[in-house]
Amino acid sequence: MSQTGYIIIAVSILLALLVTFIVSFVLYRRTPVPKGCEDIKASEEKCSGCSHVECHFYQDKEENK
Amino acid sequence: MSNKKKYIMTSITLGAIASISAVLIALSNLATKDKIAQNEIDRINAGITNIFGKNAVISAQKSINEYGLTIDTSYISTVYTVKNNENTELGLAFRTTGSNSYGKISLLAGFDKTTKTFMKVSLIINEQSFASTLVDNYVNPLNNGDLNISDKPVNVGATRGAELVQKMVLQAQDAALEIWK
Amino acid sequence: MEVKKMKREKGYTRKNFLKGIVIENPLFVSILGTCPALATTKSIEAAIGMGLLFTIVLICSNMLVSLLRKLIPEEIRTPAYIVIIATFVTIVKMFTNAFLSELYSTLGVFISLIVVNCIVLGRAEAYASKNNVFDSLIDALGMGLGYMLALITMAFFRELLGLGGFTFGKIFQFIPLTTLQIIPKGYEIKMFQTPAGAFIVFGLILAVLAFIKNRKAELKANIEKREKIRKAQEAKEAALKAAVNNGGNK
Amino acid sequence: MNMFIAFLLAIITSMLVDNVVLSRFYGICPFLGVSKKVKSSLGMGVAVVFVIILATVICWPLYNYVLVPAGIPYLDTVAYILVIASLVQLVGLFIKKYSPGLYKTLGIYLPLITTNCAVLGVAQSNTDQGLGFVESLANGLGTSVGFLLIIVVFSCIRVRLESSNTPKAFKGLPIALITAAIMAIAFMGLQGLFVRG
Repeated sequence: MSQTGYIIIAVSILLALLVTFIVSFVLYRRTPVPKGCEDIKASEEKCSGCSHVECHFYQDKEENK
Repeated sequence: MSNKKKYIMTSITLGAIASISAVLIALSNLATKDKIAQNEIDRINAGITNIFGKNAVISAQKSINEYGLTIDTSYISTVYTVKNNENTELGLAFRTTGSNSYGKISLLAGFDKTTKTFMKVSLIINEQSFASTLVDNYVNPLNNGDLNISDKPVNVGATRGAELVQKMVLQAQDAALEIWK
Repeated sequence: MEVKKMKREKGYTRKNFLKGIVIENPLFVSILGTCPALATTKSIEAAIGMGLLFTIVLICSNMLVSLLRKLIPEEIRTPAYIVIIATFVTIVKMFTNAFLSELYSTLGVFISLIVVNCIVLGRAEAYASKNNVFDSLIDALGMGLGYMLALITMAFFRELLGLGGFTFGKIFQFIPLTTLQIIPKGYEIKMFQTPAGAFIVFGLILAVLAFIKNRKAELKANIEKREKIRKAQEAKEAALKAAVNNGGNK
Repeated sequence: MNMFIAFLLAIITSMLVDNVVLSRFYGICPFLGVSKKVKSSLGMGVAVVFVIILATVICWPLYNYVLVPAGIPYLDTVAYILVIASLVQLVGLFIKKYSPGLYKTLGIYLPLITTNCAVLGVAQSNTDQGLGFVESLANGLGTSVGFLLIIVVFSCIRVRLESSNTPKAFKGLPIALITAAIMAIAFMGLQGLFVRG
């Protein structure tokens, strides 16, 4: 297999990975939350994506306030 | 925008982002590829001159499995044959890499051809958490002869790292002796 | 989009820059990016190196994200940002490996971990996707500098107590090797160079900041209380005076 | 037979001796933010174990059989973050569709795993150190179980911490960090257990 053959395979695998990531990301956002779990809404602003340290930490404080 | 048009727009933007990043990475790779390779060569040459002296030069470079040795050579990756400028062979240098829970070590162990003994070790990568103590208390004394390679390193301040270095150098020593047999 | 319409009051850029350093310091206030903070602060040089690489990635990703903010559809923001950040991290990794190979081997895996660093993704989503390129650049500079200063404070204590002094020139080889030994060689506490020391230094710094915050809150509360008492006294005196006048002219 | 022993040795080493959180500092973000409810931190830990193992199994061949022969090993970080992110979304999709009960305990933590330093850290250091497939699998398994162990232990301690009267300035995160330091010292005692490799 020539070097360019390998490069084409590698690039196509990476693109396939990118597409699966985006499709699964969109699908995950679109599937409705299962019936019984609407209430466990983590405070979206704090727990969205990345700022999760406060998400757990302050979430407990809010509960027992 | 109709649904279909939205999908086309999204895929175009994502395609643009992917291609921008591919171009940026390819460009920076071109800019840095040979510098990285050069760094690697400089490191090896520095190690060789450190062990065999100023006018030592690498004459041959083989991977360890080309020798087909019987002993375990899990740490060793490449073997360098070293000559001086009058083209007489000085000895062999073994590139060994290993890691323990404190981090990775990669070194060059040099062996003299005439006396068939261990000469010096030169660390190339030393990511041990107590890296400087390992060099001060074990590698330097080993190189200037205060410590013998076979006796067990004890209370050296970085004993784990010292044991790993010793294991790698002893394995290289066995390989050297078998090659010169 | 309401940020744009708001008239840019004077000094918005200065405030935008300074918020990253003090008010919203990414490490000590919003407690983000803790993994590299604990791991790469063994020496001040490593902290400066990590801070610089981090700032470069943050600036580039913030600018590209705010450049494309109108094109990237709302639904797939995060994947696009992750790809952009990963690209810049790879580029920075290559250049560090080529030109600062000592820094590359010291930081090791933590250069690649900038991809999952919460500050970069957080700033991209929270700020860069809503503001123009210049503001995003200033915000990135502020955040990056704030993070680097935080790393340097951590590294200052860890290296001073752990190794007894500061060495420069080991990572940035163009500086001549200088060692500033403060605590004599045998008396340093090696524990501060180990992970446990990192936790302790980080915890103590957060405790000091919390103490200062509580103290400030208490002072403000005292001042308000005294205000209230003074007002109440004045009201009483006024009422007394009024009563005396009524008594006088009956 | 000694393959199995080496495998077990590697697992126990990366689980106890060289614990991912306390000595290599991957995964500090969720570790500091772990909530007091042991059940939810257990759920978080299990999800991370599952994702780390899957990530190690996919990332190692991806690096050695796809990126290296193609001569583009520098794309490893981009490839790994794509693998990990899509894994997290696919696992999330699967749980959302088929097991609402699991989603109840695990639901909000799943998107956080993408930004968990441990997952990318393990995958990246496996290939940086050039470990073999079995070794990196053992490393991944040991590291993730170590992470789970530390998360659960720490959430139990957090329960006691809340009820103890810590000084006002230390309440919350600072006292948690000091406790983590003591745990790190305790785990440092295990260094003498045995040495990997």
